[in-house]
Amino acid sequence: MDSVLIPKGVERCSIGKFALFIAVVGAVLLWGVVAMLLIYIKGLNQTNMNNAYGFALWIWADLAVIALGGGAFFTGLLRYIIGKDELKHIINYAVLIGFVCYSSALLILAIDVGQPLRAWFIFWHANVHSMLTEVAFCLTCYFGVLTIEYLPMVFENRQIDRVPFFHHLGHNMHAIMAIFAATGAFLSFFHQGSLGGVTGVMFGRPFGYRTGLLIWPWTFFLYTWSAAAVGPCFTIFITRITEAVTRKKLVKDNVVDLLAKIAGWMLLTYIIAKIIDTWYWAAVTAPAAGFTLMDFYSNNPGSAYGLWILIAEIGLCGVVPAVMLVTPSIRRRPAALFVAVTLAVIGACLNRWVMVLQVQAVPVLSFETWFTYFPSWQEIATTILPVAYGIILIALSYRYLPIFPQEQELNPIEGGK
Amino acid sequence: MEEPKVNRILSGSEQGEKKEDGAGGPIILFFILGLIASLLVGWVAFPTLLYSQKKQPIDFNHALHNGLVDNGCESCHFFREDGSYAGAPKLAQCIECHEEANSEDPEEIRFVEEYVKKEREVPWLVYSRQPPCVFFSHAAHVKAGGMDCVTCHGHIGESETLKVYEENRITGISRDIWGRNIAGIKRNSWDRMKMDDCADCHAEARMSGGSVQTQRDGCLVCHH
Amino acid sequence: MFPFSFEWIWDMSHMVFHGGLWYALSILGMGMTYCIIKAAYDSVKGKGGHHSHGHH
Amino acid sequence: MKIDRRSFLSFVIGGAAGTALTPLPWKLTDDISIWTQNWPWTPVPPKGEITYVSSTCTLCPGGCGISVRKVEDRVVKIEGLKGHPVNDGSVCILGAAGTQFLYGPMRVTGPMKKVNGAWQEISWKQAVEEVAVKLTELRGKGQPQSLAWVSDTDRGTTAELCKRFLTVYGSPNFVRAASIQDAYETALYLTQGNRAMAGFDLARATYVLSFGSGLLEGWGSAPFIFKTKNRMQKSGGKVDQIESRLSKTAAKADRWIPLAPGTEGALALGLVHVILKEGLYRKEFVGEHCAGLEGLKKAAGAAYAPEAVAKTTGVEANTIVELARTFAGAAKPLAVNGRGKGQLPGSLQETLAVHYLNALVGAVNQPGGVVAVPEPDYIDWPEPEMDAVASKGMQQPRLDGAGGKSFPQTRYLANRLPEVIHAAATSPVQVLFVSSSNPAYTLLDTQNAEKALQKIPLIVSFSPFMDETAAMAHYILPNHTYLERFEDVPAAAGFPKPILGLTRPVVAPLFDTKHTGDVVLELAKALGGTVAAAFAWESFAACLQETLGSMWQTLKKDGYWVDTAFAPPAFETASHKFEFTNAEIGKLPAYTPFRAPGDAQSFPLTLVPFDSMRLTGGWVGSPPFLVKAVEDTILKKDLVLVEVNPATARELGIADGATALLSTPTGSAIVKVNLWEGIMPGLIGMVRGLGHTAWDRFLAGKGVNVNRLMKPVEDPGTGFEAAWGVRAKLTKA
Amino acid sequence: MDQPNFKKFGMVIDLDKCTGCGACMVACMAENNVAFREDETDKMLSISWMRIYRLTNGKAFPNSEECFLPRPCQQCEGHHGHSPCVSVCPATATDYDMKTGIVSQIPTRCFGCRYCMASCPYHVRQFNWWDPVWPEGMERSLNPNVSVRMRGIVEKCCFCFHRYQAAMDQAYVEGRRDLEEHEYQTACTQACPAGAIVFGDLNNPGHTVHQLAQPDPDREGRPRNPKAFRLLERLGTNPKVYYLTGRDWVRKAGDNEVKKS
Repeated sequence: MDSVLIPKGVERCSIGKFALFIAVVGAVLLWGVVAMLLIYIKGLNQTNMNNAYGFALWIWADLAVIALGGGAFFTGLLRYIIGKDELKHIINYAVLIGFVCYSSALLILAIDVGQPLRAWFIFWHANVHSMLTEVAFCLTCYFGVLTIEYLPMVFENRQIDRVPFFHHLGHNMHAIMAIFAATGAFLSFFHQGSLGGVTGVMFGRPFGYRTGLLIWPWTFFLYTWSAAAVGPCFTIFITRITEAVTRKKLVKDNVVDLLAKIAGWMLLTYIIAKIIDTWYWAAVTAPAAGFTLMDFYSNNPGSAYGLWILIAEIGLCGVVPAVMLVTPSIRRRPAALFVAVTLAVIGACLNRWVMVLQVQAVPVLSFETWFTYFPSWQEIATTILPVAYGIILIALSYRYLPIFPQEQELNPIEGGK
Repeated sequence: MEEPKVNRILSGSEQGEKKEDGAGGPIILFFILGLIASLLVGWVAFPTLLYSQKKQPIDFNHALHNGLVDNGCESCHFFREDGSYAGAPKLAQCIECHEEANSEDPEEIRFVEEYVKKEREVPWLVYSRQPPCVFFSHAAHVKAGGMDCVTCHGHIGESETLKVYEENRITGISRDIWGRNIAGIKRNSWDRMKMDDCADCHAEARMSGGSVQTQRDGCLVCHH
Repeated sequence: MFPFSFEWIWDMSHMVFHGGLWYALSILGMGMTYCIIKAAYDSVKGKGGHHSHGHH
Repeated sequence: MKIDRRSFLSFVIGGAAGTALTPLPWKLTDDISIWTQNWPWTPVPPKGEITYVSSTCTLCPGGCGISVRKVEDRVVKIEGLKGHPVNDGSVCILGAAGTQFLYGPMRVTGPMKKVNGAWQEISWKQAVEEVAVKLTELRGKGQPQSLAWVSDTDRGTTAELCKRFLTVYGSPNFVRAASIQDAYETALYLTQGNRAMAGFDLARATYVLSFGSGLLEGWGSAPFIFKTKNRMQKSGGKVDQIESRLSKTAAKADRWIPLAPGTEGALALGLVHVILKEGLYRKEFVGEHCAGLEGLKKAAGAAYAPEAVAKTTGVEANTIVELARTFAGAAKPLAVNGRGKGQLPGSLQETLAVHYLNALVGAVNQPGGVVAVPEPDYIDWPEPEMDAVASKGMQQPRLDGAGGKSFPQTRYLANRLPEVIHAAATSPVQVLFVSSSNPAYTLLDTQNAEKALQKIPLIVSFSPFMDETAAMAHYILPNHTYLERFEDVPAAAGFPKPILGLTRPVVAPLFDTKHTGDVVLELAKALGGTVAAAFAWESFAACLQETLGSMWQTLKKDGYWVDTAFAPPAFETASHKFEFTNAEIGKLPAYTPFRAPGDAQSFPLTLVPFDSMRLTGGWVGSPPFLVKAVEDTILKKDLVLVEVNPATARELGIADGATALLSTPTGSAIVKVNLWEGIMPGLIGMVRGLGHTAWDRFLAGKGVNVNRLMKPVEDPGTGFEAAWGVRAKLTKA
Repeated sequence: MDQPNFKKFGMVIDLDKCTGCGACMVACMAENNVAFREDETDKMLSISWMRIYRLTNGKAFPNSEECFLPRPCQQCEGHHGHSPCVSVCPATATDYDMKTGIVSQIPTRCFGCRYCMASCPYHVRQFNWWDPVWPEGMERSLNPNVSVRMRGIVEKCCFCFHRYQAAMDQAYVEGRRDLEEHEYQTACTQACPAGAIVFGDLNNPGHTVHQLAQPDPDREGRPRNPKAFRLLERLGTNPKVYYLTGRDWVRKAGDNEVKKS
């Protein structure tokens, strides 16, 4: 019955099956919405945050999700500015994933603030010295860009495309997409960076504080770089999952391979920079504040925060995937590729986790002890909420929009033009 | 309604093309209709709905009193010894002159009957009442700054009758803070009492700004 | 956000920040305006939706 | 033309475009944020004229001057009264929270009667009548002495009115709640012949030796003690604290000397021994002003040689010798005692031993020493005429045994009431009046005390607050709070000069409460006859004004009067000297340190209560601000934390923060364990002031009332409550 | 930016005098309308602008020692007024005033992002997790000179600035422009029964705080009095609360240092 909406020349599962799938994910979404309403009505006492943990699960989710969404701007940069033309076969999906990530980030932020109804003060009464202000502005603007990049796909829906105005609008937007992409890349550089700045500038928090260049701490650049490296990995990661779910090949190997190669080199360079940064911080920055490296990683409850984190983040989820991705023979093996991108993604998430949570767990006053925190179910539900929302949006887009230009060619069917 | 639509979709593009030719006019028309309607709502309906009208308990005549007292506004709106500002006078002050009604004025008689005799405070509605988060120091402005009342309060001192008090239904704050003009346009210094209006004056007065953030006066000067 | 908000200062950091911000915003704004106007123009000028099919 | 989707769409788009050009969205956004800044459910305190009223705080015997800030008719803040001789502008944590007693949910808002278990509001008229009927009945039966009155003070006009009422009614049973003052009063009377309170000239002392006194826990008048102690320490003075636990006082002392709890007296006598043996005492003073030194030499004989004392106290012999020398060698030494806040009198012999130390070094009625501050004498009303019933009743012995043959020197023994009541089949106390006192909470072995109180047919509470005793009373005739009433406050605990403070109504009474003084007058009127005749005043206020006479004006002006030209009274003993020994003292049994009750086999540890400034331990409960300020090392959720030495905990196999079962011979309770190196191994420290069952939801049901776990110990010579701890057991729960 | 007429209000707390009694906490709560709840035992959920830390020397009985450290807002100046919290607030809800040296916090501007809490190493900034509620009638004890904070925003100590303004107003009506040392004192200073807290203008050599701390203007106010120290001096937060003590272990506890092992 919804066949009129499905793109020409591709096959989709029955509406019944689709509806069932949406219903299941929708239930999870609903759970999140309930938690969200609870928080809006009763306030942030519904969380397990406290005065030692002003930032917690949500801020981590924001940082992580935006890093992973970095695929959109970086792929865009490669495709439109640097001119890696093959990437046009995956850019749509990269944009969609980015769109999902960024809208999720904004949603979570809207739940996180104590006074959502006057959250617009961050724009109106902006304090330009605050990294968070930079984040807010660039994030919102870049979300605008992603919308601009996503809309043409929507216009390509068979029915919408029939409306001349939308048809032409989509066409024209395609025409100058390079300009938008460039602006997007510019904005992304700053907000990805300023997210790194958020903890990097906290000179009252020796675990997070970093020296830097001008007003920007090193974490500023590390975050941008890591986002550019991990974003594409996440795009590949999701593409592969989508292919598994749809039991179809949607993107040609050479495209994925190119993206993986670039991501690999980005990751390699990033992890080298990260190692240098960590060393300098451990050897110079932290000691200046009166801390040794081990002060940050020892005698805490259940030694949850141990050196293992550093090893896992930089070694297992940094160096390893980097090497795997830059080595053609490994990268070309689908299983290995999947493992590599997965590790990279975990690495980024782990990095954002310590930069948000551990920063606050570490005692700074000599007479205080480690602070512990475990999220409440409301926090968890509201963090899963965007995931559910993302799955639904991707499912809908995949079903009704020509997201994968190569799909028809890779999956020919009778009666397909 | 459903059927033709589906037809149109199935019967391809020429349908859509026909539509194009004819429909251009009405579409513009509807656009303009929507435009006008919303303008009316926003500029006319909204302001009238936003504010509730409240009558003052007693129609006080400033002009009359101003003529009778010897110390201008400060005769009734005075500073206490500790430097705080008394604001609207308490019944005790009024009684000093109004133990009994001094005239035939029905308002005065009503005042004496309902408040003086019953020893009830008059629930004046203060037009210039700022939100509770604002701590405005009259001493700093009047005593130290040598400003006169008119600059912020206008010529209420010459008014013979009290205008209707308009209260914002959402915020519960007097309309005079935002100003009569819904667009927030002001001609006189007393037309509006929002923070920006304070800021303007402080900028003109070249107050050396202590605040590192704003390079104006620190926030605590008015809010704590 | 605008020069008439209380926090606005005409100093270096503000110039840089708002410079970058408004530069980006204006590009996006102008870009979209161009697309919309041109799209409206095209559709009124009757470049029927179906013609342009195929060639992209 | 027909309206299709597109026309509608363009209408909407036009509308959106138009709306953006109106103030609507922008003004709305602004107003909504302003709404969030002024949420109607967030209170906004009304502005108004600010005034200050100076008064006197009665929340503890400290007698501090307070300056109460008002905004119009609201009390918003209580601060210390600048220039007041006791606290000079500063205020203690409880005093600062005073407003909460005025507006708080613990208030009793009017006279109430308990009708089968439930409170019923009644009129004052009915309340007074019904109580009066009971009293008349009692007199009719010729047992006026079975009316008893428990109060926290026996000084000031209100207390005198109560006493006068009892006298003309015919009952000798006015009982003052116990405190270290009992021991000091008796000690001063026995050795110096003065009926006086003990004051301490801390400011001019150069060395203070404290036998477990919580100088920083609320012993005496906290602000006065805090300030003077710090001042003398900053000007080179020294303070040594002898205590089994690192109290805040010990932590801030120049030296902390741990000793076996309860053996303070032995150590004091040990020091006396050394001082006498080495002849370190001030010859001129002792020679001139003291008698009975020989007797003292006997009392502190070989049994108190350093080695022997070291065994009992656990303080090393050479430390004892050195302490004695330091004490005697100091320019102006001063020894004080009374554990913690001094809420229990303890053994008289202990206080005597410490007092001897002071006498030996001339620290008696001298600058920097203990000063006998005579009881106020401004209240002299004409002797009341008494009828036969009254005189007969007054000849009966006191129910608590104070002043009787077994305790000739004692004046009040509130602690003995439960045992006396339990002893008889029907309670000898038929009617109990309770004013500003909370025996149902403060008496040791609380459950036992409660049972005793339950045997009393009629309990009338005058408390302005719903305290434990009020909760189990039959009538509550609520007094005004100290911010709503007049009160004369003679003397401030530990202050070395006679001082009289005036408590005055800062605001008109909020509720239907009545001054206890006025209630007494009304009761008297209702009883008629000689009882009524004894009270000529038409109101308490009038009575107070008449009583204070010339002082009234001074008090109204300054809020207090202090005798600046005060000189301590001469010794009024037979020898007109300070008597180390005399007939009366000779009658007392010799000193022996008391053991903590309970058998050591089944109760291997010892529970010792300690005091904290952040919790009240007396009749006044802690207001919300104090409960909020309590450390998380003392209270976590609703569980009290007990202090245990890590070594002890290791033996018990109990970890830090673990919940455990604490049991003593009188009861048991679930507690949390707080491992702390500041407490002596083998001891369990528990704070006083928790475990309330009444008051308000901010205090009730939190922690354990340590008095409930304690067991009374009677000082044989005086009947004083001499318990300092109780045997206890701690097991994992 | 430092001008001669600029004040730098600061505090000196004598830790050898402080008895940890908590009078300062309650005086502050009463003065500044701090709300209270039934369970306040989780100190990381409890709002108290003044908090008293308990320090121990870690030695075993009977050599254990204890010290109490009252912690108001440290009013960090950082470098040129960029204290850890001020520079991070996205909505300019907090600022550093060079005229008084006080770090403000404006409840009605704050929208509760809690970035300032994350960046303050002293846990001075506390969040209103709940609506402030007073038992029936108790709201009558609220002080009209301090705004009651609503749910969802951060609050902290501002050195009782409203007392400064009250004093200034009085000065103005009396035709004065400046204050005597005693005219502006914080609630905690006034209450402290131990006389452990001293408050005044660090720029004014006549004020006790200046004489006690002896701030070194060339080294961002580092105390020249060897008995004085500031919390976490190494971080460069440049606080205006100084602590005095004669005890070494207490002074050491004030900052972290890399143990040379």
